[in-house]
Amino acid sequence: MLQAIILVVAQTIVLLAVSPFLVGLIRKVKARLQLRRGASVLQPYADLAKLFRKQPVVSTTTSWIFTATPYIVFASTLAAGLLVPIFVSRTPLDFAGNIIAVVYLLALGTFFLMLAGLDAGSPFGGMGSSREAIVASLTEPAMILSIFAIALTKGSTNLSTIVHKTALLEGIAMDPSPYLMALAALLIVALAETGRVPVDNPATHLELTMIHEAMVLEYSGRYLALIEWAAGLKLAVFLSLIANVFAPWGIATTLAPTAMGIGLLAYLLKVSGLAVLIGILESMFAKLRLFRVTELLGVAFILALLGLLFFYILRS
Amino acid sequence: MIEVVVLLIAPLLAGGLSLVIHRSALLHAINLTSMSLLVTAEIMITRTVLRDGPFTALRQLVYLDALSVFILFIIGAVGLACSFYMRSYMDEQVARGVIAPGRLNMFFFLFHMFLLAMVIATIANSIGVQWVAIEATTLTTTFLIAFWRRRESLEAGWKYLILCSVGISLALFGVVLTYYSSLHVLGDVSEALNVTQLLPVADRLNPHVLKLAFIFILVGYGTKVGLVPMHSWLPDAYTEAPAPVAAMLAGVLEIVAVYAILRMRMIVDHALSPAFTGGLLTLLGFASFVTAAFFILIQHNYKRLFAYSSIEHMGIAMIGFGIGGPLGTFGGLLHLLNHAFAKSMAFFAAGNIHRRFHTVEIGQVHGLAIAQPWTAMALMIAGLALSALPPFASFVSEMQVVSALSAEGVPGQRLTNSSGMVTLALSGQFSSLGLTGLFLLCAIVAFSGLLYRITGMVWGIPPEGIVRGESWTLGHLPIIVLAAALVGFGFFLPQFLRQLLEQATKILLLR
Amino acid sequence: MPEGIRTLVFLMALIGFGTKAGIVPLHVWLPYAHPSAPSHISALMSGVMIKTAIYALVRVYFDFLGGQFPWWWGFIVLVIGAVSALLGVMYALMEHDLKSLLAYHSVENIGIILLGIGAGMIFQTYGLTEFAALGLLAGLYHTINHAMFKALLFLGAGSLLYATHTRNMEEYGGLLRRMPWTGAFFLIGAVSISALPPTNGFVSEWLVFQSLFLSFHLPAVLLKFMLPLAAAMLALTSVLALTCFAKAFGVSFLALPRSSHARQAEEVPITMRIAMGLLAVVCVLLGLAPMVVVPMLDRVVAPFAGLSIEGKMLALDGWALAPVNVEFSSLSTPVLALLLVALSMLGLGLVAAFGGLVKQRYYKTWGCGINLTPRMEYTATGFVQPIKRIFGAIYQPTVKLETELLEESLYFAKRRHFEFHIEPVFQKYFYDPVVACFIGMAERLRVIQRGSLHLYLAYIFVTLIVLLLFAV
Amino acid sequence: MQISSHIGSQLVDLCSALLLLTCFAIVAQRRLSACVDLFALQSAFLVLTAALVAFLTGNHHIYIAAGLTGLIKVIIIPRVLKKVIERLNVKRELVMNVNVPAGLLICGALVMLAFFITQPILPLGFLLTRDSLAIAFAIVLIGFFTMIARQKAVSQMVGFLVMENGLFLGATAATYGMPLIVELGVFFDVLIAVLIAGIYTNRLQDAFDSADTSHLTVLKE
Repeated sequence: MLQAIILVVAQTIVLLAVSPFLVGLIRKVKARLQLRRGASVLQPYADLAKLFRKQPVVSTTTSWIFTATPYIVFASTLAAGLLVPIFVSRTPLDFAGNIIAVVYLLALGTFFLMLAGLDAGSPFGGMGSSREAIVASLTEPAMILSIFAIALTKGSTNLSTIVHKTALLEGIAMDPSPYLMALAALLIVALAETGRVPVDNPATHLELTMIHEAMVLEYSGRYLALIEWAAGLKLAVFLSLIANVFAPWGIATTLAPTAMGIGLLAYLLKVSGLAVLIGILESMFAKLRLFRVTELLGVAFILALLGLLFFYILRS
Repeated sequence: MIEVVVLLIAPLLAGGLSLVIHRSALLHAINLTSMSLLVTAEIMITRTVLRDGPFTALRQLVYLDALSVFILFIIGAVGLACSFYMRSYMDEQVARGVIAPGRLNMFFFLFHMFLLAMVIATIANSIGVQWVAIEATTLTTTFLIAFWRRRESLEAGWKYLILCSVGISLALFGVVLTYYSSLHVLGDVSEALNVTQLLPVADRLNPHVLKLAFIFILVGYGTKVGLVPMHSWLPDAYTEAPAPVAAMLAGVLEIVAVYAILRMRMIVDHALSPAFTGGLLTLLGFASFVTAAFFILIQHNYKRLFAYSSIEHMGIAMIGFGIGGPLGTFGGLLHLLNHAFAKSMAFFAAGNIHRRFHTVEIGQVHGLAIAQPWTAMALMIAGLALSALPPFASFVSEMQVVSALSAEGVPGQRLTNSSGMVTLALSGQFSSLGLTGLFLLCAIVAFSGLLYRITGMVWGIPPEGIVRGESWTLGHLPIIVLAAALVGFGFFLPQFLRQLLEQATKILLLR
Repeated sequence: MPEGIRTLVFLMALIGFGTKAGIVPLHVWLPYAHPSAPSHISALMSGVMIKTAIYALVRVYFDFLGGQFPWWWGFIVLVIGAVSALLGVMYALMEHDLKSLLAYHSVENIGIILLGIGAGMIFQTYGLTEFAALGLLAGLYHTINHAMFKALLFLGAGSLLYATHTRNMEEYGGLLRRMPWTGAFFLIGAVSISALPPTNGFVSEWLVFQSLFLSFHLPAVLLKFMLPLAAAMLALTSVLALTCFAKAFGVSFLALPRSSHARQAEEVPITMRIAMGLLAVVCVLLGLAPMVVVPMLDRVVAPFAGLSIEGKMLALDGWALAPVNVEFSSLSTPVLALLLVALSMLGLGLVAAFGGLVKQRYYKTWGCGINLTPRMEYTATGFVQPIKRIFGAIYQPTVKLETELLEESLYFAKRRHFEFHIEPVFQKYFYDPVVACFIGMAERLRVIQRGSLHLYLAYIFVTLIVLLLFAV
Repeated sequence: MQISSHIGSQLVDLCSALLLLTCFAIVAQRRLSACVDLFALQSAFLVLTAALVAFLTGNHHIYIAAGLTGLIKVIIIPRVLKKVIERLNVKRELVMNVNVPAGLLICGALVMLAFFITQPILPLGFLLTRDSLAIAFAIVLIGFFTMIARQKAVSQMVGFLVMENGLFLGATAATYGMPLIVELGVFFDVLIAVLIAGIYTNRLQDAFDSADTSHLTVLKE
């Protein structure tokens, strides 16, 4: 029991530490591709520290929901993170929930974020929430189906079991096409959910393009810090999901300290690799018009569905 | 046998007296006393019949068994309700000058003669006398219908007279043919038409003649019942007649005509299998039920709405009798009772509405719940009972008819005529399921038509200029008693009524 | 019973009780009936009345028909469930009358219940009784949950109606500050109906998801593919429900009041609050303590499925809920709740550690330089306008905009009237034709009563002749 | 004096044939007063037939019935109808639902139908009056048809009375007269029916100032 608690604490610390680094890395890659030096990778840490100390300004029209949302969003995203195996394949909290629990925990965060957006009463917040509604409603089915397509190969939707089995290469050996389709679907979903370029532009505050930023426009001080950190965490969760479910090489399948060390190292490498990939993707694509995003997410859903179909056809 | 004598003398005496007396209070008193005498006589007869079976009286002229006593019970109950209702209704009509004071006693005289004719028709032993009595009912009621002396009521009265007289004279030909067939078996004896003589010997009568006779009687009395091809006089007559008369017509006269058909059917069923008569009754029953259900959908006059609902419920009862079997027959008989109560309550409510709103258009009547709370309650209960919803007894009877229909299917295996020209096969499992489907569909159509209109009238705000609120008068007593009876019978049938119905069913099923 | 009659019984029961339950093609009465009743009555209607139909359906299918039925029965129930769920929530999104929004959500939740029962029936057909019991149990669990949170929401809507005398969400706004208790309870209801983790809606929807995901045990390939598709539709439904209730709660309770009614709204008397409070507590408990509810439901389901799956459902001595085999997946809401609380404490800790609780300053919201008026807020219609565009094919929206320009200028309008309607598809293309056909038949039948005495005599004459010729 | 039964049945058949003839005449007649006279003639033949049957079979109660018919249908009812015609001063049946030639053709068909239907039950009847039952049924049908074909209230009443005559002939032919009570009841009812019809035509005349029943179509569906 004690060991489980230590592991959970360790995973929390890793996640908290890694997430700002990832955001910084993506910004660095984008800057480099635009032939700029760009801020250092550790800049997000500085921003967070600064924000925590600044005095938050809260608008008069808001209610207690506005001030409570940062904590709820932070907690729910982190909880989703804890359910995903990071450096050890058997996470202690695997009994607490499976892929649907992860998805719905993230949805809890989105729900309160949308409420906070509306609370300030400004049109920006309302617009952000309403757009976030579309993005969330189209990504969720695709996400559940893509992970389920993989879960089928392992006969279980419990993330730890999936990762454990793929790590030990036990599951049904089969050709890679369902994997590829599910991976593509999950990648698109990740881009949409974390508000990266093709769907939403995190860098600007131009009301035409921002979705996630619009909802948090009114936040400042420590609340903004928590929200930013939660956004980073969400990015970390998605990247670790992609990394570990599709490529769990090097993850520790036993609780030996050395295995875990290697697992952690492998995890950091994979996640930062993915972050670089996202940076490159963001520089390649321009932001899609809002009602074109639905087609992109429709593609993601179809890919997940095909993954499922191929799994059944090839297997039987 | 004093009760039988009282049964006949009371209306006769009341009729005679009301010819002479002109003061309305006295007329009402006579009416109430004669009616209560009639009811007490009936109760005593019921007890004797239940105790020691059917009996004849007045030198074979009168024959009383469970079936005829059941019909008498309905006549008594609805008659009493009408007399109470008439108390306030008639005075108000005279007060408003619709009826000249001088003609009030004519109304009562005709009313009593009408009652006498119906009583004779029920207790008569000879079907010839029964025919004469039913013809007498037509003659007495034709003026009751045209009592308001408006052009439409004159037209309605004339149509009622012509159509019913023609119909009933066809029935006379049926009686002649029955007498023709019974002559060869019983010999030229004046009692050859008596039911007591005919039943024991019925299986030896010539089947072919009886077939012809039954068709004539069915078409003849069917006109009085208002079965579909012969129903056209009914909506006009019930709309133009004053409310209590309409209640009596719809509640009781139809049932006496049904009783006459059932009597004849008992004789014919001895000679040939019940399939022949069952098939015919179900055919006409379904025709009436389907047509009336669709007519109810498009009615704009609430009295006409209840008239078509009478045709529909008579159709249901006919289907019940046509299918036969203990369930169907019991259901049919119970349905007659429920319909009598519900329909008379409906017409009382219609009368009250007419007195307050002075219109028969459904469109112009709304906000009844505020204007006349008691009448609104009566109308709603009547509507629910007429669409056979659960708490009411009509649900029980209609459910029995439907389950009989789906369980046993239609007995009329083959309605081939002698030369085999046309066969009308109604048998087979799927036909009964199909018919049940049709039955339920029409029940829904009628239900929606009726309830849509009634809720339209009850809810809403009354048009301005309509007095609001309703004082409780004697006229409301029958409404409450009938409503209580309808709901009460839904839960438990009183002992005497249950026995009565069971014996009547046994008689009808010739067991 | 012969096979033909069994199918007839199945279809008739489905149509009959389906109308009562409000499944999609037969749901048209629900959005009219529930909102017009007083709120506590509509709470009863939504919470309990439509469940009687579910009870009757289960009784007829699993008890009277003995639980053996062809596979396509379960499939039909599943399809109806999925379609009801999706269309229910879609129409709910377009509502700006709070109580008809909730009524449409009843249609959606009935769809989810039927998904569970449909999956149960399919498993029953192929003899996988364990999974059948799980499907049925999921459906019944959601029935209880829906009864609780829908009643809570209707009572909440009732309190709003009590305070502001209107049901139109556009006239609400900022009620959380004036009616904190109602707001809090409504929020709990909204969170549980959107099936967010620690609440009861999530547990039952999770169970329905699991019963749908277990489809790979089924032999038929078509079903193996259709059930996950139904799961995807369920996912879409629940996230749309989340949007709908974000709109409902956000537009009604947050930001500035948009009408004088909303400005003078007062908190409802204590008794109403207690009622809502109780229901809220029950909702949370039902979410946190499935290990209490599952055994009870198992005793209900056991006779139908023929075996008790309680043992298999509760792993780790009751802490985790597992769909028959733990290895497949498991959920433990108490642990999740604890985790959430602990992590938000962590958040507070981080805030205290890094920056200390600096006193916050209050200032008006940024409105591009002009001070914000309630008219600039996002309304319910605005919030769902993008979704209306995306799912336009289903809604076929019609928009009417009349602008009355000022005399002197072409650009400045004196008055603008905006009106948008979505096509009442079922009303227009299914019910109106049926009614018109019946009225048409009646109109044609009307001709036989033309009033002429001779015609009536001819009827009797012809009847007599026909009967004499054909029936003798 | 005894006439052989063969001649008797021929005589009865002759009278029934005459009755049928008068029926056809009524259908063909346009003038109302002529119709009433023809009806009186038909009733006279009816009385003759009844008396003949009573004489041949020795059933004396038929005499009473014949006497009553004579009194009511030959004397009282025609006079009542004549008075009604004068009061309404309507002479001819101008517009007919079914014109005369078509009417006659239909009556012919009705007679054939009557014979076809009563064909199986005739052998049961008494030798003397075997055929007149079919004729009686034919007269009933023709009476019914006249009520449908003619529009004036008076001619409808005549049609109704022709039906009654058919029934009375049927009763005497099939069963040598109904039991007395029934016979009396039938007469009483027919008399009352005609009286009431007369009152009605007067009131209709005042209300609609025409006794043409085709105007009575206010009450619809």
